[in-house]
Amino acid sequence: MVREKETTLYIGPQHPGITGNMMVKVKVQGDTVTKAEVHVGYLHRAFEKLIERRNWLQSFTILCRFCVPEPDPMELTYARAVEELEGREVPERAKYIRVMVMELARLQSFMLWYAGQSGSAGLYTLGQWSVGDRNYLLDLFEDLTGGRIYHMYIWPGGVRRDLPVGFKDKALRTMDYIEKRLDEYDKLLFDNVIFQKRAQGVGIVPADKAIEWGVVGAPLRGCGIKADVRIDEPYEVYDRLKFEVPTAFGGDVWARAQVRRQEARQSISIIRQVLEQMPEGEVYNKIPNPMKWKVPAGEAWAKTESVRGEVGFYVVSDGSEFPRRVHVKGAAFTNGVTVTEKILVGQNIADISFILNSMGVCPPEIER
Amino acid sequence: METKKDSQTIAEYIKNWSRKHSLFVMAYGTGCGAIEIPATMTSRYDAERLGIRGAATPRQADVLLITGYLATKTLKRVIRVYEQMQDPKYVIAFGSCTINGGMYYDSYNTINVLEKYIPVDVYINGCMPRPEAVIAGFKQLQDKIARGDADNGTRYKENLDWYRANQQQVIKNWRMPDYNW
Amino acid sequence: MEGLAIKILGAVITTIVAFAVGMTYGGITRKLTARVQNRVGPTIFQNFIDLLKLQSKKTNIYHGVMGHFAPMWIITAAITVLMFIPVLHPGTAWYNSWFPNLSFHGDLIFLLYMMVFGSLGMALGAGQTGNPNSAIGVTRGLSQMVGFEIPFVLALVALMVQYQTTSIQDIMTVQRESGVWMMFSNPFSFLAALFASLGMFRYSPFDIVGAPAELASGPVSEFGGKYLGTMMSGGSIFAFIKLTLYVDLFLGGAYSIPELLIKTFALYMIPVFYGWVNPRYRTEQAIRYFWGWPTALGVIGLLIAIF
Amino acid sequence: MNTLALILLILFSGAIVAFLSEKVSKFLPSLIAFISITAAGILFYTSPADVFNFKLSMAGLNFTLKIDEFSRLFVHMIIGLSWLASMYAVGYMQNKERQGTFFFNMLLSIGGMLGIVAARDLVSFFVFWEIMTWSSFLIVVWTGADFRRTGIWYMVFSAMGAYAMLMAIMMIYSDIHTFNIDEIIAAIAEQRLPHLVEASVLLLFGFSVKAALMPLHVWAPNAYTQAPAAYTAIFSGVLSKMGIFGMALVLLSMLKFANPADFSLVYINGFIGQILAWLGAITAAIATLYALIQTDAKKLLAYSSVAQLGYITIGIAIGTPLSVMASLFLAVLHALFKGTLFLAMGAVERQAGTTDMTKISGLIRRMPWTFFVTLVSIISLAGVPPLAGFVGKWMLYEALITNGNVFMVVVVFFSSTAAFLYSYRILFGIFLGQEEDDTAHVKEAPLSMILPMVVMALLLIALGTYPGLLFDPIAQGMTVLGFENVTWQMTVLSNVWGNTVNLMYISTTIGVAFVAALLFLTLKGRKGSRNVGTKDISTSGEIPLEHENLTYQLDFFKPFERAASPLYRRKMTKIYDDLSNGLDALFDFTRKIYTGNGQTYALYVVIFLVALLIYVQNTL
Amino acid sequence: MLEQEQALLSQVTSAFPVKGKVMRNRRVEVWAESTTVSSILMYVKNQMGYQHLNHITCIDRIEDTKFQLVYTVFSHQTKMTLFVKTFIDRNAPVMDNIDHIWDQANTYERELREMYGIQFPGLVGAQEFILEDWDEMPPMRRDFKTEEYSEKTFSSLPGRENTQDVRETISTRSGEEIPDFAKKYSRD
Repeated sequence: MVREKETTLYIGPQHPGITGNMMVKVKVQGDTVTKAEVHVGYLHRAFEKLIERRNWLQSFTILCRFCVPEPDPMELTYARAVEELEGREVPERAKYIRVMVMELARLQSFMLWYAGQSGSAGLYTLGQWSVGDRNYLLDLFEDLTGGRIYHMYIWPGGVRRDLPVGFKDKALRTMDYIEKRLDEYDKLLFDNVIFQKRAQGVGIVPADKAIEWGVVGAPLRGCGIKADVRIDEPYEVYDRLKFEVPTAFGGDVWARAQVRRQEARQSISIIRQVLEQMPEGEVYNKIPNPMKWKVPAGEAWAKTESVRGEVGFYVVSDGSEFPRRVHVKGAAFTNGVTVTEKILVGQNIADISFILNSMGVCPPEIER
Repeated sequence: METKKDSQTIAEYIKNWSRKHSLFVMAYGTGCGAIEIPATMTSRYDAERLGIRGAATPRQADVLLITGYLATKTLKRVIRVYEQMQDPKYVIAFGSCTINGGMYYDSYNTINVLEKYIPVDVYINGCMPRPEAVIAGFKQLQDKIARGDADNGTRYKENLDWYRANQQQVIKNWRMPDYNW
Repeated sequence: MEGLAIKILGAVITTIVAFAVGMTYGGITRKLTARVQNRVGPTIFQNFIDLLKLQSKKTNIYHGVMGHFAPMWIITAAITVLMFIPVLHPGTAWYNSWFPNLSFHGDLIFLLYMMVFGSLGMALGAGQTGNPNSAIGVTRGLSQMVGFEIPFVLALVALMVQYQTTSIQDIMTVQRESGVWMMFSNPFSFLAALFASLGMFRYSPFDIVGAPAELASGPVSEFGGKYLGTMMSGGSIFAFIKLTLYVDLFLGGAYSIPELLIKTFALYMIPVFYGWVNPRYRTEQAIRYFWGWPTALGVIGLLIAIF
Repeated sequence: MNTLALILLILFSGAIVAFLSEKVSKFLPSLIAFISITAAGILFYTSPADVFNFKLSMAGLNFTLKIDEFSRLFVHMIIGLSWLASMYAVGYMQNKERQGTFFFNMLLSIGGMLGIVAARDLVSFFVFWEIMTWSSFLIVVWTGADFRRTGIWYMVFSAMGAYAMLMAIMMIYSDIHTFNIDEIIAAIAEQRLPHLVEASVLLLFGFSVKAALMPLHVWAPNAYTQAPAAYTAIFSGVLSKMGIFGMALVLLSMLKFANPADFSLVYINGFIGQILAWLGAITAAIATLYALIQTDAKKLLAYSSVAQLGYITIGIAIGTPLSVMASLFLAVLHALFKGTLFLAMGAVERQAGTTDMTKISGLIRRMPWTFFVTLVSIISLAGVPPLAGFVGKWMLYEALITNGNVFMVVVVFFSSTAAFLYSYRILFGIFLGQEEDDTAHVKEAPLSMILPMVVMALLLIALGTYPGLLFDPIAQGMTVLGFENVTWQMTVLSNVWGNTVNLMYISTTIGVAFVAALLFLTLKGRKGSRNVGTKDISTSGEIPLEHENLTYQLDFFKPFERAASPLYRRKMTKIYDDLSNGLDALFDFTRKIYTGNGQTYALYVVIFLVALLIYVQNTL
Repeated sequence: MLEQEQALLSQVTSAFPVKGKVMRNRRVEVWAESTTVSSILMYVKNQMGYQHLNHITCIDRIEDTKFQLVYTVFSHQTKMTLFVKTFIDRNAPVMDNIDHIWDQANTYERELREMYGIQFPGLVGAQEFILEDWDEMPPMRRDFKTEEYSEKTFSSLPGRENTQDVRETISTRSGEEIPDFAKKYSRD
């Protein structure tokens, strides 16, 4: 084979600029990318195969590991699919708690995003701040579920246990703190001229192609398209809450950053509303002995909104103790592979990591 | 503060002391445990106060973190990265899955026992280990370095054939550049 | 013969002082950065520990003769430049006994060129390793150098024209005799040079050479162990050199070591402060930055110096 | 027989013999060229200095040839570089076709150059100038490749220059009826030359073409690239210096002797000098910018030659003792390092097949000597101490700063900093980077090619510490130009402000520090040393595929190019293309007038008559 | 109640010989022959605004020796999801390639090719998507025994028996007693 003229650069798997364990192989001419290939599979653990060997409840240990930065939407989506198959009701209070957990998960993921987006541009101070502050959110999770990262808290039929004593106050205090900090982050990041220069006009997802390309989540909303599972197909109690779905125009890194910036604030507002409106009552519609629990045969498609976009579970049951097939469609599957390959072409080497971070690429979700 | 062992000369002691207090960590998130690395490095846990900081390429790094399960595809890269690191080099393995497969014991794509492919200095168990546990693991590694026990690079070189055999059992298409050890 | 021995001793002491100060400044920066980032941070002597560790690595990766020479070129350039810079004011007691070195025998133009010597060696070494990231990093560094040298040279030419000399010692003497630092007598040139120094120190937003998220670690990607350690030492000496040069040229020089430390530290903190709150430029943006306001200031300064 | 005539005769007859001997053996022309240049050199250096005097009266014209101290400097360059290049050519031209023509022209142009520097009257000057031009033109088109871009540009510009010179010579002759340069100078001093300024400008125009000054440089890059490397060394190294020689003659010998009382002339002298200097500075900057976007090493060096000639022009044009000294020093150095570089690139071309930097990489282990000489000459070119290039750069800067040309300093500094970019480009592009299998067959060039390069590289190293070796002949030469008592020291540089740089201390410090570091780093931990190839690099853990390229080669300085994009927008060649298109259109229009139709001509005649009638009536 | 869904269903069934049903609000499924799937998808994408391909998945119906393929498309206008389902033969699985309709279908199809061995004629892209150097049966097929493969390839350390309580292993190894309160949680 004739040797290529363009230089091949391997961004990942071992690279400070890559989001997780994946590889973007780029061919560069000068400092311009002429071709980008996303290679995945470094984190393939055969989860969909393993779930076929676990029973319905054991699957939760695996589910949350689908996406490491934000595991809760996976649990919720699966739980909702199973509930749909079984027709199991969820108590009101559990619905509120689920929404709260979802928004907390979103919020902590936004904090990670702040770190990634600014760190890939060389602003490490913000990354240190936001990841440090994220620990306060993880503390809330720890109080609530016992785990920092993986919670396995949302089960079919509700949530595993009620809020601990004093959780509400602590959560509200944390929200106040985080909101204050978000203002500081904005000063550091969004008011910075250099960041604006770096982010504007870079990594553009064309608005007319976005839907066809399968773009979801913040990148889609950054093109001015108002699409969010929480309003398209309201689940749990999202239809009773007041919140905005922010959009921005331009489809570039800057637009996506603007969307996320406002979404983080919306999450705080939702958490506050949920904590205020939460009714008393049961949190768990108990399932039978999990080792013998059978779910009626059928197929169900459930989806929820994560930070990266919609997460969909296609769950098939054949009426036995084990799921027949659980297929996960994470947001990153399209955002992170085909869309990224397309928008990276023509970009600068300096912006590769920057764009990957703004697309919210999460490799474990892609290869499962 | 550890006392100087008799077997160490002064020079050895100083070297080990400096190695102990300056650990450059390879920036390679091989598995899900990598999500706690940022937390470990940042404000609440602040690993830099122990002299731990990131390094971008294997030539500069001292510590390779195997943050959880290793898919066979990643194992190949890990071996390459490990072999490119300079002695003395240390490996810290995270999570139950590196010890004996953990929850992935029956997966067709993840290895079960990391020790068979590259030598491991310290295991940190848990799924996933909290930052406190990670720092405790680093502390253990530091103690080991101060004692002069952490010399797995040499062990790897001496038993290269055994490791190679194990590695090639898993990585079917062995297309690695040859190194002159 | 005795004079020579003293001279050699003085040279060695100068080198050690420069090295220690440079390394400690690096350590203090790390500590301060950590504090800004809500962290405790390492000790201020962490850089010494890192260096010791790097030097005690057991294996060395030898990439070829240029890769082997690169760290030596850096350290050679650092020591040579150091020898030709007056660390303290000529005429002071400390200076006469320990720091005269060779500063009578070189001038500004020589220093400008000599400072490139190390970078050239680094570039060649990085090139021989064959890592594409290294080569890209080098091209970025060289491009950026063309960027910041313009305001820097404008400032230096203004200085030379204003004082009718190219010798650093004479410039220092003139500043002492007139009692006005260059910084105040020609503030525009000083500002131009100060902006240029941002590029020279390669803190954010001008850390485009070794930008981790983009190029792994750029030119030093393939260097570890003793090579990296030697480069680190050279870099520390260079940091001291640049600071001392700025102090000599614009801040009237220093009469004693404490004064030198205060002045250099104050100067050093400018790029560091700037770096904490700014993300990184793209290469062409960085070059354009230097060709914008800093160059305009430099031209104004030069015009002031002429008329 | 006269020694000078004998030298010229050896060269010219050697040319003819070389041309004829190709029929005997392909190897013979190169040998004959080498032998005749050697003979000329031996003759030159064994004869006493005062014998180089030659007068010939023919057809009413007096041809005067004389080698004075100033010419001698250039003769050193010509003979030295030609000798080394012809030694190199023996190996380099091996197995090439049409060697006879090549060596014929090569010897002819060398003879022509010797004639130019020795000429003391304008006619012989012009004759030798044309010999040099035409022989070099024939070598430029010798390969036959890309004639339109290379040959025509060169021919057109040379012809323009020649006509300008001819016109100037006629102007002078019509004023004072002599061609002898000494007489002309005397006439200028007596203010007997009314057309002095016009003639000078025309002469400078002619010389600027050879010196590839800014708007007239477009022929140079292609011509330098197209000529075979053995000749390009001479072409760029000394042939282009003939332009500098001429400029020095005009600016420093002729215009300088203008009567100081004549204020306007003095003023114009300074004005012309400033214009030339600025042209030189702009040439240096623009050519450097173009050099760093080239992908072909020879073309890169060609642009770099244009830039270096810009520096040399500045020095001559400024006209202070230090600047002239800097300029002449740089001229000799440029012959040395650019000669070495072109020879090295020729070696690479011969061994690896191409000098296209996007095609080859990692030759350092395969051609270590070539790398060494390239490195030394590149460091010299970049002006980094302790090599000789620094000396020239330093003197130029100091001359400009002390002279008050401060903005020119900045322009020059910009171009010489940007020169680091292409310096690195050429070292990296050819010798560093990945060692690929497709260059595995490359071997080091034969000894006859290495030797000349190494000799020149060693000279560059020596001159870095002992520039006085060269200052001596330069100072003597400058005496001829009217700079009395030029002071110089063996190892110390000094400017008019009294600032000095002691090169001895610099070299010693660098040497001591380098050796100490070398010992420290080489001895320390050498046991654990692992030699690795260029494939064993950190590629993020991935294993590159066979066909993937890991060397950064294309658009090397793209970010810089983008930052400096306004400077790249306009190309001189395009302006000339537009000009020639415009001329085409004009000629088209003219042709329309001459339609060939009888009736139209009749109409013209009528119009002319009417116009004439009106004119005559008005005047009467 | 569910008029929109019924309208969608009738529109698809009238255009193509398919049968289908409304699953619940916003969910409509149609069952089609494998050969008509690509034309249905083309139709719903271009004519009906179902521009967003959510995913393509495969279910191994080993008992019927069939693969069930599910194409999920979503409309941003009506916010409804349409499932196009089909069966293909498990022994010779071939399916139409639809990456000319949606570019991103390419990745789904490459994954299915790798995981189930389904062939998509005309599909470009590297053979390996997620796995590397895989020479066994496509792993997501139900008759691929992942545990056996794992044991064969990556042998575990001794002491790992699957349902055994970890604490016992630890206690026997290290000689520690299991405290009383912990004993009652033991499985046997």
